Amino acid sequence: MTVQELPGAAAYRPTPPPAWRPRTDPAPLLPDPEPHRVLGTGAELDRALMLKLYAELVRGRRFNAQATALTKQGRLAVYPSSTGQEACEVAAALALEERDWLFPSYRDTLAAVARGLDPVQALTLLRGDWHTGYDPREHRIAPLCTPLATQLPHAVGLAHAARLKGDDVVALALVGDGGTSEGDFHEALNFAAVWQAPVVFLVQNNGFAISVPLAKQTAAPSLAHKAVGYGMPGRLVDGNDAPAVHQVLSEAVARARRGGGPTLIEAVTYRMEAHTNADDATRYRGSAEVDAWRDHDPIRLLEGELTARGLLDEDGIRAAAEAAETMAAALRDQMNADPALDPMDLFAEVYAERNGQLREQAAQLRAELEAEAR
Amino acid sequence: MTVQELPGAAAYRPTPPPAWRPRTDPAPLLPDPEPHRVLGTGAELDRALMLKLYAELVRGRRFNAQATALTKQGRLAVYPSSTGQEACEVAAALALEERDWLFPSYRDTLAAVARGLDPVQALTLLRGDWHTGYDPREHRIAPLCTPLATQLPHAVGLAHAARLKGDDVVALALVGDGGTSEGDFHEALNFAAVWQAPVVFLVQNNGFAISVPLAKQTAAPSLAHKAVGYGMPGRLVDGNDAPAVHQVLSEAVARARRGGGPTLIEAVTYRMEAHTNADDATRYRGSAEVDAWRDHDPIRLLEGELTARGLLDEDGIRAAAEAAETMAAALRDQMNADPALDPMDLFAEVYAERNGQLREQAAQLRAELEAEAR
Amino acid sequence: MATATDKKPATMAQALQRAMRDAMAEDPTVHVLGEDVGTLGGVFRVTDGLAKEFGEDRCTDTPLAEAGILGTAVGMAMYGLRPVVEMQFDAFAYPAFEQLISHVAKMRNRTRGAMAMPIVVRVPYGGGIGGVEHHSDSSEAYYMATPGLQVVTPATVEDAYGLLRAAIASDDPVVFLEPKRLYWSKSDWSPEAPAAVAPIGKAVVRRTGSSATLITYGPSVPVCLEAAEAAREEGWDLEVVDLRSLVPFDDETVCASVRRTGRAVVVHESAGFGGPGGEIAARVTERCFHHLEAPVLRVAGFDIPYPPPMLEKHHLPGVDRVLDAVARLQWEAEH
Amino acid sequence: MATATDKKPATMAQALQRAMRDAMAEDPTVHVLGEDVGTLGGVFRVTDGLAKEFGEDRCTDTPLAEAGILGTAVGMAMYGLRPVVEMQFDAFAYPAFEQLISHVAKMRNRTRGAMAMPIVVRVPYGGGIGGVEHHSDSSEAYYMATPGLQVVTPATVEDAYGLLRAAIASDDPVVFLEPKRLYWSKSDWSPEAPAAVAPIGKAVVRRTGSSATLITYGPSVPVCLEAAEAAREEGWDLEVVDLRSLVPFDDETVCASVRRTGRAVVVHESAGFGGPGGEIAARVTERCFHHLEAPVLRVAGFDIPYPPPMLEKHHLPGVDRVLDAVARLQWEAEH
Ligand SMILES: Cc1ncc(C[n+]2csc(CCOP(=O)(O)OP(=O)(O)O)c2C)c(N)n1
Ligand SMILES: Cc1ncc(C[n+]2csc(CCOP(=O)(O)OP(=O)(O)O)c2C)c(N)n1
Ligand SMILES: [Mg+2]
Ligand SMILES: [Mg+2]
Repeated sequence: MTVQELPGAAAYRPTPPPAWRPRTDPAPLLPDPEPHRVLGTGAELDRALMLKLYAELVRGRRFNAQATALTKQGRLAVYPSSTGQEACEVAAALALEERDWLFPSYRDTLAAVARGLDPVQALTLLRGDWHTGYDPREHRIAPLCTPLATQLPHAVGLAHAARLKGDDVVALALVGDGGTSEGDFHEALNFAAVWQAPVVFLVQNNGFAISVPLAKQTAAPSLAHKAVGYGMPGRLVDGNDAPAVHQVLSEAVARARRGGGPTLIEAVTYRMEAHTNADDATRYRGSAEVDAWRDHDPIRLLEGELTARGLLDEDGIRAAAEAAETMAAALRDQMNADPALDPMDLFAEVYAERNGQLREQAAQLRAELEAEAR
Repeated sequence: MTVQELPGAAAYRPTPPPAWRPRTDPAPLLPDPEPHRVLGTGAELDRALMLKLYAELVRGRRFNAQATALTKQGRLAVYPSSTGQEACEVAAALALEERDWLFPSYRDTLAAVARGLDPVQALTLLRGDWHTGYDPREHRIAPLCTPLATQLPHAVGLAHAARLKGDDVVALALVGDGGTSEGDFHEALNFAAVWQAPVVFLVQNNGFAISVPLAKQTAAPSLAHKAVGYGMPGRLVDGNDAPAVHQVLSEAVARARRGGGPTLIEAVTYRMEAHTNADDATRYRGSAEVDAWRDHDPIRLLEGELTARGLLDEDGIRAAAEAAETMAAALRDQMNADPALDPMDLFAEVYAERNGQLREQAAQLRAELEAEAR
Repeated sequence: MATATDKKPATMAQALQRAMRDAMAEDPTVHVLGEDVGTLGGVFRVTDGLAKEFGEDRCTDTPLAEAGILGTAVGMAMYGLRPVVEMQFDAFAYPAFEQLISHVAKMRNRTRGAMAMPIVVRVPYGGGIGGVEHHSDSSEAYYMATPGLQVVTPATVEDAYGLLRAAIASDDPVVFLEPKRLYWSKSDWSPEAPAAVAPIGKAVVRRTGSSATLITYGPSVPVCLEAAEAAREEGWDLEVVDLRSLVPFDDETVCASVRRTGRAVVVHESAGFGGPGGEIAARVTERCFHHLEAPVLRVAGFDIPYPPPMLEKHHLPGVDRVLDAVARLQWEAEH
Repeated sequence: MATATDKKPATMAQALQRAMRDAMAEDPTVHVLGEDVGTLGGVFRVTDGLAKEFGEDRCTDTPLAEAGILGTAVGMAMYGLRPVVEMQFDAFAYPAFEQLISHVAKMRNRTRGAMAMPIVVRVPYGGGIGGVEHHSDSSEAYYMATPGLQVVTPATVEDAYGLLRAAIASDDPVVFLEPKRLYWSKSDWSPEAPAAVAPIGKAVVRRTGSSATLITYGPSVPVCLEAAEAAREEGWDLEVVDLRSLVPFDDETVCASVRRTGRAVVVHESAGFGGPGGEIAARVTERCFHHLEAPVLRVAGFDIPYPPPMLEKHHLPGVDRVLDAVARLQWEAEH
C-alpha cells in the first residue's frame, strides 16, 4: 500500500503532489514515497523482540483505554490518547538504551510508560496534582511537553552536551505532524545537523493536528523530505508496522551513537480517537476514514504476522491480554485514590530559595489555610 | 566554477558534504549543485536589459561607496553595504512589475533605490531621523526590515491577500543566509507553499552572517535544497551573474503570477565589505579570500561579457560611470543637509488617536522644548 | 432594536462569534485565521460556523505556527485586510511575540502613519478551567508594557460583543484577551439582536458604592461583584470598576471613583509582581494621593508559575482575599 | 587582593568578559553560546578571546536563531551544563520568548526541583547609543512579570563583574540586562584583580541624602547621580538607590531609604506605562504609605516605540526631567 492508498489519503497528501525539486536535481524524488515496511515483506524477525513489541502494544492499547476511562470518571483532567499510534510509542521506548534520553510530547505518556516509568507518575500532569510527576534525570525522560516542538531544541542541546562530555548518549525527540510547522522544529533540526548532535527526531504523522489535516499543514511530498533542507538523512516508515518503526529508529539511534549525526524519521500512522477526550472528532472527519484505518491497525498487523509465522499462538495472545488487564486494574486502583495535595507546594521550587515576596505570600496562604482549618 | 571552487568554499560548504537524502530517494541529488549561470555560457542576451543591468550595477556600487563614506562623515548612523552583491540587489528590483511588492532586509537599500525609491527616503532609517522614510504602499516596498526573517511572513500574507482579491501581484522577499536559520523563515515558506501564495524568496548567500560562515549556519548541500521540505521549487543561481539572477527571478515571478506558487532561490554571492561600517571583518576572514572574490565581481563579469560581445564599449562604460558620479554627488549634497526634525513627532502616529497618557507626555515635552527655546 | 421576545440566554463565546460574524458580513476585508478556527470552529467554538458561512478564504485553518499566523496577518493588513487572529491559548501566543512587539505594535509609528495595523489578536487567557500547564497564563502585563498595542478584555457577554466589534473596527492593533472561564457565562443578551459597540478605553462602574473602590477586569469582575455583596455584611459599601480596556487606560473613571471613596484595591488574576496592578496602583496614587485614606492595595495571583489544576483554587484571588484586602484599608485610623 | 599598582581603568564590557572568563576557568560546565560570540568576540566584544582560550566547544558561534539558542541551552542545562547565552540586542531576544517563559522560567517548579535551570541570558538593553530601530528596547518589564526568572542589571564596572559571577553561579535562571550605553564606561577597577561577587537581590545606596530618594537601576543610575549633584544647588539632598536586582526585589533597602526621606522618584528608561516603575512605586507605597509626604513619582521613557537616533535624546529621561519630578514632590505643603 502506498501512502496514496492509505485511508484518508486525500487529507494526508496534497493532490496533485507539488513540483518540489530544485532545478539542479538530476532525478525526481518519488512524489509519493513508499514508507519502509517490515511486516509482510518476509524479512527475518527477532522472536524475542517481536513478542516484547507485541506485549507492549497490547498493554499500551489497554493503557490508553484505561486512561480515557479515567477522564470520564473525573480521575484525569484530560487525556490525549495514542490509540492507533502504539507502534510508534512502544518502538520509541524500546529502541533506546537505559542511558539515552526520551523527549516526549503531551501525547506520548505511553512511550514513557513503555520505557518503564511508573504510570501514576507519568499521568500526574494529566491528573493535575502537579506538572511533571517524575524526576526527569532519574528516568532520562524529559517532561511531557505541551508547547509544540519546544522540546526539540532541548533534545538537541542535551545530546550535544552529552557528546561534548564524551558520553555516548542519544536523545530521541517525539513530535507530531502539526508540530513540524513550528519555528522550533526548524531551528532544532538545523542546530542538530550543524552540530552533528546525536539526536533522532521521530515525527508521528497521525494525519491531524487537532482538526487540521496534513494537507493544510504542508505541501511537501512527505515530512521525511524536510530532512533534505538540514543536510540530514530522512526516513519514511509505516508507523503502524511496529518492527519497521523499531528497525528504522534503532538504525538512526545507532548512527547517532557512533557519531553519524541526527536523523529525521516520519512515521505514517493514524490517531484513532479524538484529539483528547474533550475533542469531538466527528466535526472534522468521517467514521469511514477511521474504520478504514482499522484494517491497518498496528496490533492486528503484528498479531497476524506473528501468528502466520507461528511465533505467536492463542496462549500467547491470551497471556498478553491478561497481563494488560492486570496492569489496567492496578492503574485503575492507583488512580482511584485521591492524590496527596499540599497547597503550600505552590511556593516550593519556584526558586532554589524563596525570595521576600514569596515568603510573604506563603505566609498569607498558610494563614488562610489555618483559618479554614479552624 | 562549482561552488566548491569558489573562494572561501570551505566556509561556504560543509566538507565532506553530508549525506542528506531520504531513504526513498532513488537517485542522489548533486551534493554540490552547480548554480545556474548565464554569463560565459553563450546564452542569448537582451541588449537593452543588459545595458540597464550594467548601468544599475555601476550606479549601485557607487551608491554603496557613497553611503559608506557618509557614515564616516557622520551623515549616516550606520550602513550595511551590499558591495559585491549588487547583481542580486539590482536584479531583484528589475524583475518586478510596478504593481509587485518588494520586502527588503536592512541590507537592501540598493534594491529599493534601484526600484526607483528616492535615495534620501531610502536612507532615512540609517541616517536616523525617522524609521521608515517612505510610504510603503506608495512604492510597494515594505519597510527595510531589521529583525531577521520577520519580513518573510509579511510577504506571504501580502501575496496571499492580493491573490484572494484577484490582483496578479507578486511579492519578492529578500533574506540573508543567516536569516534562513530563523523560525520565521520556516514558517513563512511553509505558509507560502500551503497557500500557494505568489511569493518569491531570494536568499542572498553572501557567505557570512556578520562573522559566522555558512558552514556554521547549515549542513545542507545548498540553501536551495531547503525548498524540498516545503514542496516548492528551489533554484540555485550564481548571485554575481546579474543576467542569471534576473532570469531565475523573472521565471519565479512569472510562475508565481500565473498561480504556480512560491519559489525559493539561493543566490551565491559575497559580501565584499564588513557587515556594516561598525564591523571589523579582519577578525573573521582573511584578505586573500576577499581578493579572490574580486575575480568573480558582478560588474567585472557583466562588463567583460558585454564588451566581448560588442554590446558595450569604452563610451558606454564611461557614460555609466559618469551617471553614477552624478547620482553620488547629488546624494552627497542631499545628505549633507541636516534633516528637519520635530521632537513632537515622537508622539505622532503611535496610535491613530493619542490617548490620555500620550497627550500628557506630549504636553510635557512641548513645555520642555518651549522652556529650552526661551 | 431588540424586542423583549428576541431575548434568550447567550454565552460569551456566542457573543464573540456573533461579533466576528457581523463584522465579516458588513466588511469583506475582515478575515479570521488561526489554528482549528475553520472546520472545527476553534477549540472553544468561538469561530463556529464562520468558515461555513464565509468560506475558508475568510476563516482559515492555518498551519500550526503562531509567528507565521501573526506574521502573515501583518502582510494581509499591509494589503488592506483586517485580520482577526486566534491564538489557541495564552501561552501559545508567545511564539508570535517578536512579530507582535517588533512589527504589529510599531508599524504605524515606523511608517509615520502610512501603514496602520488593524489587526485583532484574540487570546483566551487566565485560569480557573482546570487546564494543565501552559493553558492558564495571564499574559496581560506583557502586552500592557508594549506601546502601540491596545489591550482589551470583556467581563460580560454584552461587552464581549461590543468590545470585539470595536476592536475589529479599530485601525490600530488590539490584543483582545478573552477570559476563558467566562466563555460559558450567560446573560439574557440575545445573539440575534443587534448590540452596541462598546468603546475601547472606557471603564465602567459595575456597582456603585461609597466605602472603597475595587478596580478590576476580565475574570476577576465577577469575583469582585461577589465580594462587594459579601462586604455589605461587614458594613462596607464597595464600588466595582470594570476597566474593560487596560490600554488605553481610563484614568478619569477610575480616579473619579477613588477620589470619591478614598480607598482602593486592585484585583487581578495575573501574578502580582510586575503585573497590571502595579501600574494601576501607581497611577491612581499619583493622581489621587491626597484623597487616599490608605495605600492602594493589590490582590493578585501569587508570584509563581500557574499551578496544576488541583491546586489552582489556592492561587486564584477569591472573595475572601478581596475582603481581607478591604479590611486592611486602615479603617480604624479613620473611623 | 589587588594592590594599588594592579589598578588600571577597565570598561564594563571588559569586566563582563572577565567574569565569564573567570567562571569558565573555575567551572568546566560553564558554556557560552550565541551569535558571533566566538571568533568575533560578540558585536560588543564582551566575549572577546573566550573561544580562543577555551575552545569553540566552550564558547560557540551558533546558527542564527534565538529560540534555538535558548532552547538548546535548556537541553544543555538538563545535562548539567551552565549555559551563558548572549542575545545580540534586546529586541532580538523576542524570538526566544516562548522558550524563556514556558520552559526556562518554569522548569524547576514543574519538576519539583528535580531539574533546575542554571542559565544566564545576557541581553544588551536600552538606548542612548544612536542605534536604529529594534536596537534600543528596554524589555525589563517582560522579564519582571515572569515568575521563576531573576532579573539583574549592573550600573557600574564592579557590579558588572560581581553580578555576572553571581548570575553564573546561581542555580536559577537569570536575565542579565547589560546597559549598552555603559559598556564603555570606566572605573579604576582592575580586570586583572580578583573582584567580589555581588549578591543578587541586594540594592545599594549609591549616594546618601535626606530630602528624597531616587530609585533607579542600570543606565539611569549615572543620570540620577548627576541629577543629585545638580539638585544640591536647589537645596535638595537626594539619596540614590541602585536596585541592581529587579527580581528578587530588595524591599528592605528601598523602603529603609524612603521611610527616611519621605519622598521618592522612580527613574528608568523603559516606557512608563506598564513598566518597572509601576511595580516599584506601588510596593513602596504599600509598605511606606504613612511615611510618604508625596506620591511616589515616576520618570520614565515615554509610552512610544523607541525613537530613531536623532530624536532619542528627547525620549530618554535626563537630569532635567528627574529634577522636575523632584520639584513636584509637594515640598510647599511641607516646608
Ligand atoms: C505552541 C503551541 N501552539 C498550539 C498548541 C495547541 N495544540 C495542542 S495539540 C495541537 C495539535 C498538535 O498536532 P500534532 O503536532 O500533529 O500532534 P498530535 O496532537 O496529532 O499528536 C495544538 C494546536 C500548543 N500546545 N502549543
Ligand atoms: C532576530 C534577529 N537576530 C539577530 C539580529 C542581529 N543581526 C543583524 S544582521 C545579522 C547577521 C545576518 O546575516 P545574514 O542573514 O546572512 O544577512 P547579511 O547580513 O549577510 O546580509 C545579525 C545576527 C537581528 N537583526 N535580528
Ligand atoms: Mg498529528
Ligand atoms: Mg549573509
